[in-house]
Amino acid sequence: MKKYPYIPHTEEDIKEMMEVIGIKNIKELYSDIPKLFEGDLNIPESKSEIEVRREIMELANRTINLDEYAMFRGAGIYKHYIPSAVYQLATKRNFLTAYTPYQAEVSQGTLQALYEFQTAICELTGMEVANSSMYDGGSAVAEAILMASRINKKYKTLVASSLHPEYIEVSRTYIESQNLELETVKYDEKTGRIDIEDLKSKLTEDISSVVISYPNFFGVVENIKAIKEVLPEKVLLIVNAYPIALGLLEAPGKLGADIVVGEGQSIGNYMSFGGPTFGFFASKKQYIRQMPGRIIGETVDADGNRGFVMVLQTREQHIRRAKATSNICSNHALMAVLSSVYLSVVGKEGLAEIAYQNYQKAHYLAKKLMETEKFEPVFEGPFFNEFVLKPKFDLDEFNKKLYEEKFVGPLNLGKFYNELNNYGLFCATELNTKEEIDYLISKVGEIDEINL
Amino acid sequence: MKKYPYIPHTEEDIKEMMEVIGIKNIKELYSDIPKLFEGDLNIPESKSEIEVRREIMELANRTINLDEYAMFRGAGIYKHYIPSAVYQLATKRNFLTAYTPYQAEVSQGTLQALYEFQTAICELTGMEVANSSMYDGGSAVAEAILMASRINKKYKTLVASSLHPEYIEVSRTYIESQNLELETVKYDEKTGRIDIEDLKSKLTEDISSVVISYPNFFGVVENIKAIKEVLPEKVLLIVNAYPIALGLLEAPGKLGADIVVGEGQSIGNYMSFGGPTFGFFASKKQYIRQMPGRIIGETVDADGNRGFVMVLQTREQHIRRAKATSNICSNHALMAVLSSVYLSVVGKEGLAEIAYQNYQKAHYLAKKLMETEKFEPVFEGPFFNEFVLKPKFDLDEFNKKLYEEKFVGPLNLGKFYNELNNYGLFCATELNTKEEIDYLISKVGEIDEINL
Amino acid sequence: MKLIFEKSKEGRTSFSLPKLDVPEQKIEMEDELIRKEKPNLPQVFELEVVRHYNDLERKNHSVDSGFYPLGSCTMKYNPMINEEMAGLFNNIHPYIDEEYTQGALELMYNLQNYLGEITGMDAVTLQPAAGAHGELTGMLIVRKYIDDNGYTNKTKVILPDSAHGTNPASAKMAGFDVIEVKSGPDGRVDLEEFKEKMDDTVAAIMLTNPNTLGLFEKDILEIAKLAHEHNALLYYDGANLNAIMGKVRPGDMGFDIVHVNLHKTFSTPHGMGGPGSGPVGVKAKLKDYLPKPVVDLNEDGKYYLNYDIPKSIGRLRTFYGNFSVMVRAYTYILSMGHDGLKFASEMAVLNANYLRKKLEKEFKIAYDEVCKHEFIIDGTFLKEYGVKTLDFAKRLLDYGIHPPTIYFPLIVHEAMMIEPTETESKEELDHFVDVMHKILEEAKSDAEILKGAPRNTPVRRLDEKVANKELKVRF
Amino acid sequence: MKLIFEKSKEGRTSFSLPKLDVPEQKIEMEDELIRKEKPNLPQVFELEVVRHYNDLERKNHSVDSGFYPLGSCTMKYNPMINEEMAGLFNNIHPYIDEEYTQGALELMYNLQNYLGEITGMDAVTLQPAAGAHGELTGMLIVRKYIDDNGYTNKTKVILPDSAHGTNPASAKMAGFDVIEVKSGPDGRVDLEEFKEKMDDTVAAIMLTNPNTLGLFEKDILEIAKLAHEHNALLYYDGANLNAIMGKVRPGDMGFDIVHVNLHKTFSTPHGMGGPGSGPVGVKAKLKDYLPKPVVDLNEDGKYYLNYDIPKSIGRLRTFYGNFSVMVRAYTYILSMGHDGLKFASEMAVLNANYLRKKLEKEFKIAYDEVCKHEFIIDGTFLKEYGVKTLDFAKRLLDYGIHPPTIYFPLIVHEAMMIEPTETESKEELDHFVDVMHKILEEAKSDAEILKGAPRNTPVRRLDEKVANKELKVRF
Repeated sequence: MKKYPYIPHTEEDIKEMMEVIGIKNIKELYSDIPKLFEGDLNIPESKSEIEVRREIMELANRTINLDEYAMFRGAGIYKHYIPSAVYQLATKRNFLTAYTPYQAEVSQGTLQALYEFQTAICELTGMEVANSSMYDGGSAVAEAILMASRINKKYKTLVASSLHPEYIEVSRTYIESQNLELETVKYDEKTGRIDIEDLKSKLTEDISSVVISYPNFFGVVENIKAIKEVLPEKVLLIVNAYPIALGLLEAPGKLGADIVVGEGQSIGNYMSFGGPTFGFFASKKQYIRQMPGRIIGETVDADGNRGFVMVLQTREQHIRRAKATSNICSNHALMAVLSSVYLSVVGKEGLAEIAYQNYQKAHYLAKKLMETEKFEPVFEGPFFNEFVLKPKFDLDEFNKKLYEEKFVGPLNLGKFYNELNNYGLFCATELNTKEEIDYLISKVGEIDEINL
Repeated sequence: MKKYPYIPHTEEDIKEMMEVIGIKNIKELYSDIPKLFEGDLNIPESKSEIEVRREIMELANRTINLDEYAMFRGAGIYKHYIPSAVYQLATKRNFLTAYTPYQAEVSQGTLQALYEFQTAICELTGMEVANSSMYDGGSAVAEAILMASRINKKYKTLVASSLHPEYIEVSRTYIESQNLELETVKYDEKTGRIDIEDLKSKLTEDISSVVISYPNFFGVVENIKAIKEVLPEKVLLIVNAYPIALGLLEAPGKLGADIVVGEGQSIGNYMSFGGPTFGFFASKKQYIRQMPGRIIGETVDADGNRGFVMVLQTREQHIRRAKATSNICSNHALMAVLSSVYLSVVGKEGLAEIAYQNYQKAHYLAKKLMETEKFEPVFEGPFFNEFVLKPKFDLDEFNKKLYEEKFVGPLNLGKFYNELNNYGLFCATELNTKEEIDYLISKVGEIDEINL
Repeated sequence: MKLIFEKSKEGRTSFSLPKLDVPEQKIEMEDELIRKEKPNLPQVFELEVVRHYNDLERKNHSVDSGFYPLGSCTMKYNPMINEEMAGLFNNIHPYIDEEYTQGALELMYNLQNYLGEITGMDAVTLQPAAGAHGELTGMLIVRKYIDDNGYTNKTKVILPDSAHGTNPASAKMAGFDVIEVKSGPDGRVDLEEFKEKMDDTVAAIMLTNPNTLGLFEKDILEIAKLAHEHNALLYYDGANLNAIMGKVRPGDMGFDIVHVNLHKTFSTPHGMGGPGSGPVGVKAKLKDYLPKPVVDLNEDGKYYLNYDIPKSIGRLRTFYGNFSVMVRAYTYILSMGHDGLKFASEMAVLNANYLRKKLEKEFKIAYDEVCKHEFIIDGTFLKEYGVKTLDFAKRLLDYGIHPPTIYFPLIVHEAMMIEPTETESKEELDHFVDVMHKILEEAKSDAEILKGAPRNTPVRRLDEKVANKELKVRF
Repeated sequence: MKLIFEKSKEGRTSFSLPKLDVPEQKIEMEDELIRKEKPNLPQVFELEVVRHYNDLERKNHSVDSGFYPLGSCTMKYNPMINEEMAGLFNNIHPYIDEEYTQGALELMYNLQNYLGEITGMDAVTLQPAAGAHGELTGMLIVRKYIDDNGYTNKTKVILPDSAHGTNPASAKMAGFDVIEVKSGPDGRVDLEEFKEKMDDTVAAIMLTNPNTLGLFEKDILEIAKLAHEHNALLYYDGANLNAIMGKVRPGDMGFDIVHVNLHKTFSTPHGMGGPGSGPVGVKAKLKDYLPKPVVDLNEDGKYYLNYDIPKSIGRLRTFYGNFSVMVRAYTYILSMGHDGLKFASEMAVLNANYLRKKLEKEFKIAYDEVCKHEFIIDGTFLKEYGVKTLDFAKRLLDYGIHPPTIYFPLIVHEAMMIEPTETESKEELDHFVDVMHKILEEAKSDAEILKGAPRNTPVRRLDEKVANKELKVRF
């Protein structure tokens, strides 16, 4: 009998177990199944760990490892530093191989870690309550829009067109089948911020929520307060925030946001080709019963000692079924705990310093790029660590050359905006050294005039 | 005040603590120390983790990573496969950051793991008792020689010159200052085994022990039984064994060995530039009180439950001081546990299969190399996974070219034996694929006749 | 145990950055947008963080720490090599030119194909982040399909009363009305009632097969036939796929859409609740509705992200799904091979039936017949000893065993849903049986032992009422 | 808990190999050399191994799990980054051409220099595998030095009665007679007795400074002078180096040879007892006696292993020492810098003195004066309550605290040797003080609480007599 490292059954075991069951062979366990499939699945035979490793190493060798690259591209996923302790602690096996804390008494590790995560998210966003994670930033925005509609029973959302284009796509997918509507609001071509006039003109009676990004996809910092001021009282303001930026930018909660969501990758998750990361989700306490996802709360045990459990489970699908606030079941708890460890390691001062350095590096980069006179400025609005410039040369060609130097250049915004084709969305983080930036500038300097 | 991630003291803490102590500044704690050193150590200032990582990654990038190389070199350190579970389990932080199990009640993890290690070593070697590790194979051999002298009160040891030359050096260093003597015994130029006639001729009254290697440095399997037969009763036979080979070769204990030691790297330790690895040390039970190093034994707790403690501590330096069996204090427990996990993962059948494949791969390699007609055979004795051939070309030149192909060729024995300069010590393990071997053969085939 | 926030002390840190190496500029933006008070994150030194999570980890039950027979969750062993392989792909940005991500894309492409093969489906998307997300994807495909075909009257989704809660929730999220069909006395969909409810207004039927009782829906071919006669689509909830790999394929049974839980069947760790990954496979006719992008292979042998899916439902999440979960699942599939996957299913079913037989004398098994990968104990009989299933479950904790899923499926009162998976040994199962019997004896002799349980856990029984009343959800 | 051998079952495995891809040959050797019975290693499946070590790990106290004030062992925090950096260098064979190991060699070269700078020594070998191994190295250097200089009558090594047990054992192993000097009433070497014993037959004096009582040997310059007048060498046991980095250097005090414990002062993890690493530094006059090889830099800027050390004592171990331990220590030194190392020593000493002051009212401190990194409680006063230091120590276990080193140094009866290290916070120290006082109260009110301790540990007090009598050292 062939042996498998992950399956303990010996021939003897199988024999004894079949005897107990009263069968003569394993096929009898499947006698009620129609004979629809015969033979073997068209998948290679089992392999030893040595072979599997070789095969996957070969794939890894044909895949970029950005650890070794100077990275000037963000656009929703960022190369930030992850302290060594973060992964080593959060991926301890008794976190990794535990499931949803259905049995709270033997899941206090998970529950306390997530409770701490919720607390950190509240601190970052300036909100009163947070859940214990969503899949990603995009689905968090979509669920926020649905939540807003549940709260004010209105069916239309206005989304800034400077929200990450993939988030808009996801939101559209989520809400359209529920007969809700989504309309985009223009960006101001001068500032790169939301076009307030366009927003005002679209603020009809049926508007449930307005979604903006902070900073927005162009890196420009929206003025949440100014936006909030033009909204009718019942319209909920949903802010999609970049958590690293919240080390420098005022908490959205202090500026009038009703729901704050965002992509959590930047705080302690690897880029991982875009997943898994996690979405965070925070709101005012009054809306907690309309929140999607798992929420952890404090309680006491039979001896009066503090402990943690899942709360408001009656919102969730396993109790409420079709009437649940969301269908979400598995969330991204591990990623949330990674970020909770990250936020504990970098701490209060560290996050502020990281944000400050991001700001400074990006602004140095922008200044130096403009000095080359090979770019035109695009937006005037203040930016955090990303910004858009219009090169006087072919951006894709330039980026191609950069790869060879182990540099990743800016994203060509033509990927998402027709009118911004050959515009570059640059990013710098605390990991970009002055040396790297200056080298990039020198490469720009080398661009042949003919290319212009 | 500058902050350090590894030091918790805040300014406030320091102030409060100084008050309790009754001092005004930290210097007072050093007032009894002569002013011999002023200023700063000539070491760079503290660095952030980001900078440290960059600096060390740069060093790593200038260092070979043999994971990506086809390896045909062994000579004491071997590239064997280490299953993924081994490192992940043995380096769990509560193993890694624990110390010597002085307080047995909170060290049962360590103690049971090492007890299991001792058991596995006894199984491998066919001996009755084993300690919980030495530094490496070389020092284990040296300590075995000292132990033999303690047992039979004789002062001279005969060491096969086919023992790893560095082990001979280490042994010489250890024993000479104790006024013990070491003499080498020739190898038989025909078989590569120990020269039995030379051995016999040197077996004078004052001989305490004879040390052989199994297989020996040339890869040749010594006939322990035949050697034992020529030894006078009181002379102890010390066998240095290659543990992977013990999956195929008869246990030295069954063939007459009195003490069996060896280098443990091959069973679950990385090569790590040669260290840390560990030495294993096993003997007949009657000699246990003369053993060096820590030994773990079974006992019961106050409730009668099984537990483990260190035993025979009266042999050790912290009790016996100058009269201890050895000065060893820190050993290589972590490496021993790594190997214990390894031996549990590969298991009874796995180790036998690994040994069998090592044998087969090496014999295929040898056969193919000889077929190229660019080598002369050297030794006739049976070999396990290493063997010596005499190339008809410049070995060092050839090896240089192999590096460029991500191949590591055989060791030039001239490094250790003048008479064997330009002789190649080849090795193959379960990790060498037929494809790699055939490619190596093709490279041999390409060697220019001019080189011959 | 203190919260990390309670351990915080002004002036401590676990972190430092390189000194800023560029000239500083003044922060230029409206003053109101500049943060006045730093987020009050913990200020702790590194060893404190390390000890904090060391302590927390020790308070968790996990697959690594012991038996975890959580029905419907397939808590199987998560191989070590999977983690190591996933670690090779940490540093890839999603917007990198495809030339530099060929290995990653090939992995996804192969995984799409393997999952298609296992489920008998023609096309697969790896985008959904979890099982429920896959269900939503599937339901949106249903919606798009009926819209495209002008089936304007199709507003309903039928599902059995034994279905997972995510099924109705997902159908509802996609805008459908949910119609429940009762289970018959044999625990399967009541075919007569199904026929009554099946009409042209039905857009889809969601089933899991084997169902949540661990029983194979023997009328599946009939159900499929009826569905297709009414132009309804048949949706397969892959939660229970672990029972049937290489034995029978949803596609062959007539299912049109299927989601797979990589974190169940394909051994990726559950991570305290996630990340999962819920790839969705469809029959050829639905291929054009898949979310964008999917991974394709062009004529030059290059893998690429194909966004050219004109009828696509759009996007369910950003980027391409939970890639590093895919790496783990792919590693597992390579390790097991077609033979190992099949053997895994067989042994999962063997384990479940062995447990069922060993327990059936003393416990009431709901629908006691040959089951697949799981079965249900009907705990109502415990009432006579004055205890509930909850008490019984809590007592299991004292023996170091994670209880089965309790109070689900809803159609069995006081249910305990037991799924041992194939990675547990006979010895472990025997131990579980012993403990179950021991607790039953305790219930009979002194119910307080159960009602006061657990006692040997990091905390004792927790008060959910207090938690829900006070709603203290942050420090 | 069962042994892994007791969990073994014929037919199980956690491992498989690729199929043999070369033609098989018959095993050709004498039949008696071919194994007849396979070594009886465990036959277990992977999850069983995983759970086994998960369970074992939870039974260990460690730096990560709590306070570990083991005097003389410097159980400081082992930073996470150190492990990650060490992992970059796993796959290097020692016999690789130096061209391919320049990074590794440069690291060693730099580490040699940094350790030389910290200790005030001119040349350093990284070869010794542990502190005791370093001592042996040092003693062999002494031997070689006296032989070389024709000091044939030098047969003795002097050391204080407070010395670590390794000191006399190492001196003995190098063939010297060990002469103990009593400590004076102030806990330091009794200078008068030292003078009496110091003569031309003395080869070396071994000291640790601060000494094992945590006290600085104030007569060190005088001792050095006397030693050198008699052509004896002064050896520094680096166990207590953590007290004085950047404050004073052994080399400046007159020491000729010093060993350093990378696993103590330089934060590399203790690994349940090892690996350590015990580099040895020497003054210029002894450079030529270092073991072979050392790492050197040639004129072309290439690093190389220098075997050309004509007077070398030879080799103490194979290859080049515990390289991956060196990587960790090097990472630590870079992280801390000269400023951080100095601050670490200061805070280590501050912590020790703070604890001493907080405990001195209720406990008897041996030699109660400003100490360095550690201090000793004299536990004889516990006798009046009918308990011993051992009982006290075992009771600490119940509070989750690892006891100090007990019954060492030998010159203090019933000693408890407390070394908090700099990586513990004031809160942790305060907690320790509270627990110490609480246990003292327990001792006074009910000695049985201590004598019956520990109760909250994975096993209760273990019987060493039974263990030593039965000598069951394998399954």
